This record gives sequence, structure tokens and C-alpha cells, in this order.
Amino acid sequence: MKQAYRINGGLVNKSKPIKFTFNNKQMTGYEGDTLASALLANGQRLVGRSFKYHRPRGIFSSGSEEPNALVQLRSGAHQEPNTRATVVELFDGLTSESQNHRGSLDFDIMSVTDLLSPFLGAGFYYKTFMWPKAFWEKIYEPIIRSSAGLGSLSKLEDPDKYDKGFLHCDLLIAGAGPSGLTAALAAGRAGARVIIADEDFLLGGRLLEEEHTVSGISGQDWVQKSKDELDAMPNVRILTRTTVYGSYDHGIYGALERKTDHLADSGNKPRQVLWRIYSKRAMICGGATERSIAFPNNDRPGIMLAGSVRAYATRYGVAAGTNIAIFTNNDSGWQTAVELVSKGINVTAVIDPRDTAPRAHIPGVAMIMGASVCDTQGRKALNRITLTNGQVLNVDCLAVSGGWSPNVHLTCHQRGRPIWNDEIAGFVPGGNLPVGQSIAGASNGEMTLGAAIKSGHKTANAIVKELGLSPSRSQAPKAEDEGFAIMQYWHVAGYKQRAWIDLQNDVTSKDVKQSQAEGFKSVEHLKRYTTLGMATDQGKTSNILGLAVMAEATGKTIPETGTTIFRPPYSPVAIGAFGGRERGQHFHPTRLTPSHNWADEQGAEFVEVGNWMRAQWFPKSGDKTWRDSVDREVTKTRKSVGVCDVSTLGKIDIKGKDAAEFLNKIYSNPFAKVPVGRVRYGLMLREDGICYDDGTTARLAEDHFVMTTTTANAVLVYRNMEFARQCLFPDLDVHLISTTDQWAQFAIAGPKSRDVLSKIIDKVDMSNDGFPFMACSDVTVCGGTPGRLFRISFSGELAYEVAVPARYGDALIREIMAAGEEFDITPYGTEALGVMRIEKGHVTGAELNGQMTAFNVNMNNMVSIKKDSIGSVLSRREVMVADNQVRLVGVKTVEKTDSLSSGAHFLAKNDKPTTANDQGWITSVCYSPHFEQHIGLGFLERGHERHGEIIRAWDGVRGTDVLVEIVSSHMYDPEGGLQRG
Amino acid sequence: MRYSAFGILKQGLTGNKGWKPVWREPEPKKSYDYIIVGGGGHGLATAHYLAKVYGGKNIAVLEKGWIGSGNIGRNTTIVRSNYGLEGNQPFYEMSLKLWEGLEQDLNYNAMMSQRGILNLAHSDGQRDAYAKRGNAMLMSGADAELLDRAAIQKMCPFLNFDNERFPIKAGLLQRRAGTARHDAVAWGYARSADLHGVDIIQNCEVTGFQMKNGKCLGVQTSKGMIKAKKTAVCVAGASSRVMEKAGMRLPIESHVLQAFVSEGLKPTIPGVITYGAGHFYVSQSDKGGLVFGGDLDGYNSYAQRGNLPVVEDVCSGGMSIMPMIGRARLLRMWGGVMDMSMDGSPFIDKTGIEGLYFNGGWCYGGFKATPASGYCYAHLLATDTSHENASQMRLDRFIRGNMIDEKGVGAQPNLH
Amino acid sequence: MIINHPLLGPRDANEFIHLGDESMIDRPDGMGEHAAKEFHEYLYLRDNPAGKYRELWYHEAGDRSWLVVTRDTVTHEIFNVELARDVARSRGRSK
Amino acid sequence: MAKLSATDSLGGYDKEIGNIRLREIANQSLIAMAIPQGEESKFKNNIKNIFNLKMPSPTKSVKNKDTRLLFTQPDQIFVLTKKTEDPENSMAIIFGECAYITDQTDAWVILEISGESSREALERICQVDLDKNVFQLDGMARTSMEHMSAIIIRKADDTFYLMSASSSAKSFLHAVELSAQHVS
Repeated sequence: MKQAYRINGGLVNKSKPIKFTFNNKQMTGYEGDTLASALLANGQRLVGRSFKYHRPRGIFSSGSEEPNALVQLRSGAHQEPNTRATVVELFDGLTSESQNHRGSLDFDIMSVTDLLSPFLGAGFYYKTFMWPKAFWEKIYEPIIRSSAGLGSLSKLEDPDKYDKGFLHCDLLIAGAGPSGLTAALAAGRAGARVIIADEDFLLGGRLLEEEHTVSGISGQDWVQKSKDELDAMPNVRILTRTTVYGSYDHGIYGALERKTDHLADSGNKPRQVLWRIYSKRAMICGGATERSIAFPNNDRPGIMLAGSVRAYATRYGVAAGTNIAIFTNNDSGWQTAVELVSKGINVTAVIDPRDTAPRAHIPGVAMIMGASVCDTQGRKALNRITLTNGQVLNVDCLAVSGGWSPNVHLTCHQRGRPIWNDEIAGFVPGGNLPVGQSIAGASNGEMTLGAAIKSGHKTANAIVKELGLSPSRSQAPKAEDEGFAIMQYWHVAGYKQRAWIDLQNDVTSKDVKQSQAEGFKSVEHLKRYTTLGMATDQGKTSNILGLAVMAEATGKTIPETGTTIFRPPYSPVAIGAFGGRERGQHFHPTRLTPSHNWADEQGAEFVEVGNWMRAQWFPKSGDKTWRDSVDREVTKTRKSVGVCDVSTLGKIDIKGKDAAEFLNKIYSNPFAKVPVGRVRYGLMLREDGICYDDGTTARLAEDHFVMTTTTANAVLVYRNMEFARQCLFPDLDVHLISTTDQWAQFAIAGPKSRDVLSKIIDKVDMSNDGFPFMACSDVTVCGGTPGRLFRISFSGELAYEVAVPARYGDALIREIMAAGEEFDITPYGTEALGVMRIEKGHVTGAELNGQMTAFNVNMNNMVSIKKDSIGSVLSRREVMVADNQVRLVGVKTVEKTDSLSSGAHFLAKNDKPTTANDQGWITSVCYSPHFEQHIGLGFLERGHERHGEIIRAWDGVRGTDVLVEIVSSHMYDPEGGLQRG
Repeated sequence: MRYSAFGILKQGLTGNKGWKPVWREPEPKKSYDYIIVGGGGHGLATAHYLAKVYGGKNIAVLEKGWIGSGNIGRNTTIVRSNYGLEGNQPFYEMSLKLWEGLEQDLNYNAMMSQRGILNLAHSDGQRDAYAKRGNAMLMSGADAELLDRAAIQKMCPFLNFDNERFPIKAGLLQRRAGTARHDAVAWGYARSADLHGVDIIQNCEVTGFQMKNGKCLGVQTSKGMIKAKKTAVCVAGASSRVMEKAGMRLPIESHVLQAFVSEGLKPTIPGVITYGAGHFYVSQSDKGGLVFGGDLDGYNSYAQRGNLPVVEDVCSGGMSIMPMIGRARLLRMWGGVMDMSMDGSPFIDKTGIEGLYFNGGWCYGGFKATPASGYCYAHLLATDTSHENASQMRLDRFIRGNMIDEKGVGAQPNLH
Repeated sequence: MIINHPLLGPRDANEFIHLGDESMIDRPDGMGEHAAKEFHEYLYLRDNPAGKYRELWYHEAGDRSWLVVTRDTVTHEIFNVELARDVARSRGRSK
Repeated sequence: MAKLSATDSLGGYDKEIGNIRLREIANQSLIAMAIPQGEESKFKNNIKNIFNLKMPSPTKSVKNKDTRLLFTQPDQIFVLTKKTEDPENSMAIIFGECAYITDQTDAWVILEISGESSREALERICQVDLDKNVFQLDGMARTSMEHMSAIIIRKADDTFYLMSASSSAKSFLHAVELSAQHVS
């Protein structure tokens, strides 16, 4: 198909043809085209369907404000829905498809909704679908749902990469049109660190789309000259294809750079990079967006924004039609006419509602003043328009200009409100701008080229001064001030046909009026009731029109009617870009224990514990299930000896003259008098009296303690201790540093643990008297490696923990296994660890879940009332120590063959499962090889005095209900003889 | 006017010219029996139930801006009753039951859509915590199911099952949960309250309370003094600012919570899904937008806008559990001011001041609570006793040590 | 947001953890006569101002300093940043 | 019994990606020194006497031939120096009462990134301003990269030390490698 609408000129490279498809139709465009310009060049009028009424729609604009021309770009996993054809750079092999139709684009069966439109006006959902009651869920809603949305996701993993980055500058310039470029030159010449970003793939803005003279040369040449100068400045960074999408606190801006979207293949590089830009100052040079006029049937393919028709001719060398009429309420429409004619495009007429003399003399063009367009024909492409003066014109393109709206979005992202400017009939930035932000050019209401360039120059120089630099002596480029006079004319009223305001969401002037009639007068109500401006174009071309029609209906002025809040992003940003590289395996960092490689060699199963990977169990050949492995690990450890990597436990080095006094405030139990060479178990409360962590803390010297925390709370405990140190007790001489990663630490447990360790530890009296339960000491291991030895037990057996610097961990585990071989030592994982601690009745995160007090876990005697420690006061509140509180208990199944499940609730034998009958719940369960049955821990109302009772463990969501006996939580070796032995 | 199929047909055929205002715009009277301060979802629901269920007469709702301008129109529209604690669960289940009958009760379609909520668990501990919660839900008469990995894969094949940093172990499913059209809830309650004679007064800011020897006699407003036998404050994020005028300090901080919506997409996601290993939850609206969110920004704020770190954190969570959404575009981000209480649970209670009542501390769970909150608040106003399902939502619970801390993170609002 | 650290200069707020009101420094005496009442007010009741607010931040990804930041909760403007330890001492805290 | 042999976090990684070189630095000891309250001046003098260095500023490290001092916390500095077997003890002996010393050698992994594009690569993970004129020679910052806490030191023109937790060394390496690949 040849490019019938291609004309001479333009910035496309006609020596570089590019093949692409639309709805599988092969077409050709040129390098420098957008998908939209190429479609127009190929005469493709109908490109999509509207959201609600499935009306045929064509390309409306030439920028990111496009409401109609949304396509599904690429295919397969790369399919990208709702992509604006007007901003897609054409690349070889591009494939695109139209959206939101059932059947073909030309024959969309859903267009029946258009016939039903009288019944589907504003807010119709809320008034209907209610009868009969059952129908809403089963019939109406599924139907509404199925017709929702525009394009579709592939439902496959996004195959592209995304990245993020951080940039710093003195001055960020958003927009590289005339004012932005001028500003960049001024600031760059003054030596400021400048970042200038533009969403387009070329610099220049309107200077590419309109013919102007700047400082005596053509606008396009001036752009090139400026670009060359900026490229040569090391202090200036140019970001094209980069949308500054949001303004955030303290000079931070979000920007999205499209790195490979314009290429057929990303080459395994990130598709897009999300920049966080830290700026001292920022200039918004975002230009202005043209808007339409609400006249009957103003939504047909071929009805476009006038400035865009001009842009397609001048930048892309494409005529938007063969017979073009222009309908404008302002002078820019006339400039469009002049420029089109100069390019040999046939302009039939300029229609202007103003009762003045024509705004320009254009030979061969009917200049119809004081008239408007009041109807149009052509279902899938415009072919005729009717004017209020009765004239009928045969045209295939109607270029409409309702005036220009300054792009104030970035100036309002921090909830600032723009103010109305009658002269330009648009909102301009208000007084309450984001800190450090200035605006120049059309986005500041300076609508003429001359004014835009002047303000860019002036504003940049002012900023340069604020930055403490001296402005360069260069003058602002010269350009003329073209006319921009406008009549505030929004709506061709008094006709019964629908006049569209929001093209994508199908909001018409009727909907706005109905919304007003029903009392939804506030702009926010209007927006929410009619969905005006809530489509993918965020109302860039429709919001002001909607306001104007609402103002008309309420007899208020537009400023009285107000605007809705502008929110980021300026134009939609891929969720993948915000996600960046934190995906899949790299969502969070992975922490490995010092014995990880060794455990991996043993075929260990690993489990995520926070960011750690911990060995869960060590399968051996012959194990049928994980239970076999765990049972073996437990039994061997209890009978002989086992070893477990416990390096993940938080370790904090606490040093200082006041270290003991400090710990005495941190722990609820006494710590002031722990002897050197001894370890003590400590209980930590939050200030609200709830237990949140526990662990052992060893005193290695008068002024040196080593604290262990749970793996999960290591960071939190450290943070809280720093708070106590700096904010509560600033004069205590105490110093903290995390040593979690410094040490490889192994628990060696079981009757033979002493024998194994004797072979590892250098010259220490390991006898029970020489190194008793809860002893600790600096040692050397394996002939001289510095280490630490603790005699502590989580398993309830005779047990030790030995630590060496992490780099020796791999070697040490191998030595321990070798030393333990004669005792058939077994490595054990977190599951076996769990079994042994449950048998022993030690609490962990399952019990200390942030809701339980020392009273609940029967450790109230560990909250000293003789001292003031964190949380002690509030732990004694009435409800928290009431008799009916739940208390920690052990449970055993009555039937040895029954199994238990965590999360089951306790019920009396004959009670129904109701909230009122709920007596508590099970927190931890396991199969105990020792007791040869399932056991568990749990919380039960008055549980401490109910040992021996038989009740039910009811687990409704798992469908089980078993009888359990309540026992003490200390099930294994309650006297603790073994660990002391 | 009552909405009916016939009415809509008639309007459609006569050019939709006959629609009447959904609510009146009365001038405030000199005095009322009940003044409800705050024309958000909870305030309007309170007015509706007070008038319709408890036969309250002479009621006014005072709204500083336009009704529904607060969090009712700025949330992710999730409706559920999957709580674990006795102080909460029966209340939220009551709320869910009211949601289920809302269209008929209001003759207004709030588009309640019961497509279920699935909370994903990524560790045995998390799974068991969900089991405990699910059982508590069943005990309160709610529905709950514990799904295993296979069942989840069947239901949501698009989740990340191959390359997960934190594998999906299980999920807690409540089928009756879902979403509703947030604005319509406010409008439906307002319309019904108005039909029951409630004066809804917009653009009427309360500037102070009329106090006389420890008694509240009414409110000063931008439209003058208005007397009331009972004054009921219900202003969510503005709770501290308003109650300060009555000399009260609250166990509440105001924080910003951001939420996000994508461009419209053809139906992709069945119900509400929450990621247990990252800060991300998502559903798809009737219009096709992915509506999603995550955690608070973490700092106190009244600004109704947030910052980038949370946006990126939420989206990376989404990408890691649902890698198909990468090419969907984020269309709008916004922030709401959350009245974060010190234990993450709300208050519906009398104050120490006679004639002054308080409803607040909804954190980011206020939307789903709207019907029950209105109902229980109306009950309190009408009877001066707490509704049985809100009996623990008291202001003195911290003095007594009766926290309702679902998350177990203690007295730090930005962690709830 | 950017927090201008008194020692390190401007840093992105995402390096910090936010705790809450500066008054968290004024921990009551747990052995005092009215400890229960004082702790309730200390831990649970907040002014929660809309406007200038003195709050505690922790530079967890940085130098581990606790800071007192004076910030407007409506505009997010930051007026002043101090080391919390200095503030604590100035408010009479010692050992 | 055989003396234990050490294993480096990244097994002595050394690789070139485009014009960027990444390598693990494993021949250094890292020692934390906390300053006892009231001993500030004594500590300062010791630093002068022992290393012939002044105290590092919060944003700039100081170094001599084989030792570099980093500010890590208001009352704490890190000493980066030639690797020795038990630095905690040896330093304790030298400093005695006026410093609390904790070995951190094994808590950290050190990655050196060098080459023309090193800054461009770091731009993708480091939110600190690394501009030549802002982050000058010996400049240092403690920050976070890809959710991992990190210390960055500018060693030479385009050469930086990156330090992060040893347990997540592989994740940290991946983050830096990826950045290098993305810009090469």
C-alpha cells in the first residue's frame, strides 16, 4: 500500500522506508515517523473504538494527549496494550492492533451500545441492575466486567528488563521546546549542572511542528544549532524519550526514559529506565495542549486537533486529508490554515465563530466568520460537515482548535491549584508551586514564540543567580509574537445530537448537564459521576471543555467551578518500570550462611527465613518423606550428637563501662550482675509490655557483652537499642555494633557434644565444672583460630555453640563433621531444631507473635518489678494480667495416631465453634520422635491451671477436630538435668 | 425519586431531562437532635442507619467540602471480613453482611462485587497464622478457606510460580469478599439519608464546639452556630484536628497511604490478591483498571500525596508476584490521610464530654467498615450503649491494656 | 523527601526509618508514683499536628544516628534537623 | 589438627565488563573502633600517634600508605588496613582503655569497581551524588544500594570501593554486575 497522503518536506528520512503492520495489514512509513503519522500517510482513518459506545474513532492528536488512537503494540509476551500511536516511533517490523471491539474493527458488534446510549447516560450503573436481587452478581456484573477495559495483557511474564537510576543536577528542565532549549543554553553557558528532558525523541517541541524564524534562521535550524552547543557542554545532560512524569518533595522529580522502545529488539538491555532526579531548581517548560470544541457528532475519524494537522504536515510530511476544513475560536487555527496552504494542502474553509474580519488573508480558502460546525456525517470516516449558517461542506478532515491549555500538571503535583487566565482562556500555574520550581513558556501562559523564548532566557538566568553562579552575557534568541487572540467559545449548544467532551470515555455535554441536574456540581463529583477525564489521556484534551460546559449549566464562571487535582504521572508509566530490577529471584537480597556451600553439597533442602536461606533438613538416601529426615536428625542428636548452623541469629557486640546497666534497662529480667564468663537468657519487651524478642547474652568482659537476638528481629532490636542509647540514656557509656555477619556459629548438641568439641577447641577444660552450663569464653579452635565458646542449649540436651570468624565457617563445619564421625554426628536443619525446641517448650516467633505478654508465656517472673526496664510498667495493665488471659501450654493428642495443626483453636468437648466458645489456639506443632506422637504448644484461657484436661483442637479450615490433653509446655526433660549434665 | 427499570426507560425515551437532584441542598437549622460532623462514608452511613433503623429524627450531616471528598472516594474499594481478633472479626462480618444487602437497602447500586480475596502465604508460619485467622472467621459465621499451592495455581495461573524469591505456600481465601464502587457508596447513603429527612449540608466546616460546664451543646461552623443534643464526630484523617477543638488528645496519628490505578484492561485478575512477602495488593475494577496499593509512606502527613520510594516498593512487589503486569501502565497515583490508631483498630465510643461522640481510628480499613461503622455508631448515638459487635472499640482500651493489635507490632501507627 | 543530615548533608529519606513524635524521648520514670498514667500518655496519646511537627527519624542505612526533624506535615517542608542525642540531653536526659 | 583455612565471600572474584573492572578485595582487615564517652581527645591523639592520621570527617576518609580511616557513626570509626589474623586483639593492645574495638573483617565484602563507565554504572544503584567535583577523592558515604546497606569510597578518579554485608555478598555482586552490563 503506497503512502497516498505523503507530501513533500518534513523531518522524516524518506531514504529509510520502514515496514510495519496494523491489524495485520502491511504498510510502509519512514524513519522519523510515529505510528500515527505513518497510519495517516497510508490513509488509515479508522484506528479504534471508544470505551463505552464503541464509536468508530480516528487519530485525534499528535502527542501524548491522544485519547483515540490506542493500539496493542507488538505481540506475544511483548504485547503492550493501550499504546498511543501518536508517540510510538516507527521501527522495522512493528506490529500493532486496534482495541476494544468484538469482531473486526470495522464491524464491532458491541457498537449496539451506541444505540442504547439514551439508557446508558451518566451514572446509569448506580440506578439499575438491581432487579431481581440475585441477578446483579450472576448476570449483570459479569456482563459489565466482560466489556470493561480497552487493550489486554498477554498474561505472560513481561520478558523485558527495567532499570532505575539516580541523577543529580542544579537545574532540571522539563521540556525541550523553545523556552526549554533557551533556558538550557543560558544555564549551561553559566556553568550550572543541567538536565534537560523531553518526552519526544527529538528536541524542539513546536519548532518541529510549525514553521518559525528564530534569530534569523529557521526554527528547525536553530534547534539543531542549540542541540550541537548543548551536546558540547560537559555540564549539560540531554535526555530525549524521557518524560518527567511527577514532581515530589524537596526537588525530587520522577522521569521515565524509554531506552529501547523504539527498537525492534531490546538487545537484552533495559527497555526503560526510571530516573529519580534530585534537583536544586527545576523549570517546567512543558508547552501547551490544544483542545477541541463540543459540537454535535464531533468524534468522527477525520476530526482532529488543528495544531496536530499542522504538525503532521510540517514535521512528518503527511496531509491529514485531501479536503480540510478548519474550525477555530482562536488565531492559531488561522496560522494552521496558512501553513497547510503553503504546503499545497487543500484547505476548503476556515470556520470561526468570531464576528470579526478574517484573521488572515488566505487566497482560495473560504473564510466563514460568525459560524460554527453543528453536525457532521460519515460513520467510519468524516465526509461532510454542516455549519450553523446552513452551509454544507464536503471534507474528509476537520481541524478543530478550541484554544490551548498550558501544561500545568507538574506545577500542581503537590496539590497546588492553577489560576484562570481570561486572556488565553486557560489555567496557568498558581502561586503555590513546588519548592524550587519555576515555569516558562506556554505552560506559563506565554503563548507566543517570542514571549516563550524570552521567559525561558530570563527565568534561567534568575535561577543561575540563585545558584550563586553568574549568568552568561548572551542575549535571548529573537522570535516574533504571533497572534493568539481567542474567544471563549466552548460548546455549539442547542442541537439534539451528542457533542463529545471526553472522547475516550464517551462523556458528552448531555452527561455533564445531567450530572449537574442530579446535584453532582462540584468538579470532583462531575469527574466521578461522569468519569470525565479519567481515561488513559487523563483528560488532557477534555477537562477544560467539561468545566466550561458545567460552568455554563450552573451559571458560574470557570474559575468559580474550579479544577480537579492534578496527580502524577503526567502520562502513564509502565508498572514494570516502577518495579525496576527487583523481580523474581532478585526481589530481595539473599543471605547465605557460612556453611551454605557445605550444606548444599550434602543435598540439604533450604527454606527462606527472612532473607536468609537456611538448611531445613538433610535428606539421606532411604528417606521416604521429609519427616524421615527430620525424625532421624532429632533422634541422632538426642541419642548422640548433632550440629546446626545458627549463624543467622542476630549478634550484637555491646561494649562500654555502662554496658551492664544499659542491658538492665533493655531486658525485663536483671542483667546488672551477670558474672564475666557467664551467659544469661534475656526477655525483651516493647514499651507496651508485649514480649518481642528473647535470646542469650554472654558477658565476655566487664565492659563487653555479646547479645544474640532472634533471626527475624535482629535489625529491629538493634534499632531499638540505638534509640535507647541515643535518645533515652544518652550519657551511658555504651556502644553497639552488629556482628551477625562477622561470626560463623554452630550449635553442637547431644550427649556426645562435649566429646566432639574437645577435639576442636584448643586447651579448654571442658569438664562440667571447668565449663558449666551457661558458661562462655574466648577460645581458639583447631590450633589457633580465634573463636568463642558458649554452653547454651536450645534443644534441651548437653549443648554448646562455637563461633569463628565467618571466613572460617566452611572449614569449621567440615572439621566438626570429621571430629564427630566416630559418634555418627548428624547435621540438623531448622525442622529438627523446631521439633526439639517444641519438645523442650522453648518459645519462638510463633508464640512471641507481638501480641503476647510475659504473663501469657508464663514468664511473668522474668519481668522485674525492682527496676525500671523497657515495657515493665505497661506490662502490668489490668486486662493483660487478668485471670482469664490465655497462657502457654503444651498439648498432646489423646490418640497417638492423631496429628495436630498450628492455627487450630481450642474448644471444650461439646462446644460449637463460635467466637464465644473460643478458648485459645495452637501455635506450634510437630511429630515428636521422643514421645512418638504429635505434640504442640498453644495458648489456652487459664491454661496454666488446666494441665491434664482433655479438650478439642478444632481446625475448621483444614477440616480436622482432634482431642488433645493439656500438659505443661516443658515436655522434654522438665527438670533440665540433661543440659546441665 | 425511586430508581426502577421503568424509570430509566422513561428517562431514556424522554432525553433524560427529568432527573432530579439526588439530595437536597438545605440551609442548616438553628438546632438538631443529632449533628454528624463529617460527610464521608461513615458519617453518611451513620445518618442513614440512625434515621432508618433507629428512627432518629432531626438529623444533620455537616461536611467541610463536598460529600464523599475524603477517604471514601480515595481508597482501593476492598470489602472483606478476614480479621483474626475477637475485638474485630464479628464487627467486620456484620459489615460484610450489610454490604451484601446494600443495593436493596439503599435502592442504589454500589456495585458490590463478591469476587473473593486471596491472602498469599509464603512460609509455614504465615500459613499457620492464616489458618488461625481463618478459623476465627469461621467461628464468627464468616466464610474462609485455606488453599494449598496447587489450588492457588489453578485459580491464578498468572502468579509467579517458577521464579519466586518467596515461594507461595498457601493462601487464605474469603469468597464473599470483594470490591464495591467507592463513590457510589457515599452517594447511595447520602441519597437514602436525604430521603429519610436528613439534612446534608456541604461546604459547612466545623470550627469549634459549643461547650458549657463540660457538656457539648453544639458546634460553631462556617455557616454559624448550630445546636445539637448529640454531636457525633466522624472525620477520619482530621480526627485529631477536630477533637483538639474539644480539648482532647487522641491515640491517633495521621499518615499518608498511597494507592494506584492502571489504565483500563480487559478482565485479567479474578478477585483481590494480597502478596504476603511484599507490600502489594491488587484487584481489577469494573472499568478494567488494576487498583493496587501497599504500605503507608511511614511519616505523619496531612498532604494527601506520597513519595516515590513507596510507589517503587509496591510495584516491585507486584512485579515479583505477578510478573505479567509489567506492561500495564500506572495511570494515577494518589494519597489519602489515614487516621492511624495506636493498635491499628478503630474507636466507636462516647468521649469524656457529655453529648460528644467519637468515631475514628480506621487506619486504612475504613471503607469495608462503612456499613457496620455507621450502624454501630447510630446504635451508640440512639441508645448510649455500645453495639455488641463494637464493644471493644473503646477509647480507654490502652489504659486497660485491651489492645486490638491484629499485626502485633505495638503502639507504632506507621507499622500497622 | 530529602533529609539534610547535620553531619552527612542531604540524603534521600528512604535511607531513614520514621518512628514518630519527638516526645518519645521523654520517657517517664518507670518507678515513679504515677508511672502507669504517665506511660499511657507517653506511649499512646499524640498531638498529631497539621503543621510544624518535631519527629524522630533513624538513619538505618547510614550512620545509625537518630535525628529530630522539624517538618510541616501539610507541606512536608523541612525546617531543621538535629542529632536526637543532643536534643535528648537538652531535654534533660542522661543515664 | 589442621588449622582452618579461610574462604572469601566471592572466592576472589575479578572480572571485566565492557570498560569496567570488578574485583573482590580480600586482603584487608576491617576494625570498628568506638570512642568511650569522655575519651575523645585521647582517642584522637592515639590515631595521630599510631597511624599519623587525623580523624576522618563524616564525608571524607583519611589514609596513609596501608591504612584508611572511615567515619561510620558519631562515636565510631572503621579502620581498613592490611589483613592480620586477630586484629581485634592487636588493636586492643595498642589502644588500651581509650577505644572499644570490634573486628568487622568478616562482616563485610569489599568490591572494587573501576573504569571509565564506573560512575555511569553506579548511577543505577547509588543515590549518592558521585559527580567528580562533589564526591571528591577519598570521599565516602554510608548508604544503601538495592536494599543492601553499603559503604562507598572514592579511591581514585574512576575507582571506588563498595562495601556491603558479607552474608549477601552474592546479591550485592549481582546488583553491581547488572549495572555494569546495563551501561556497557
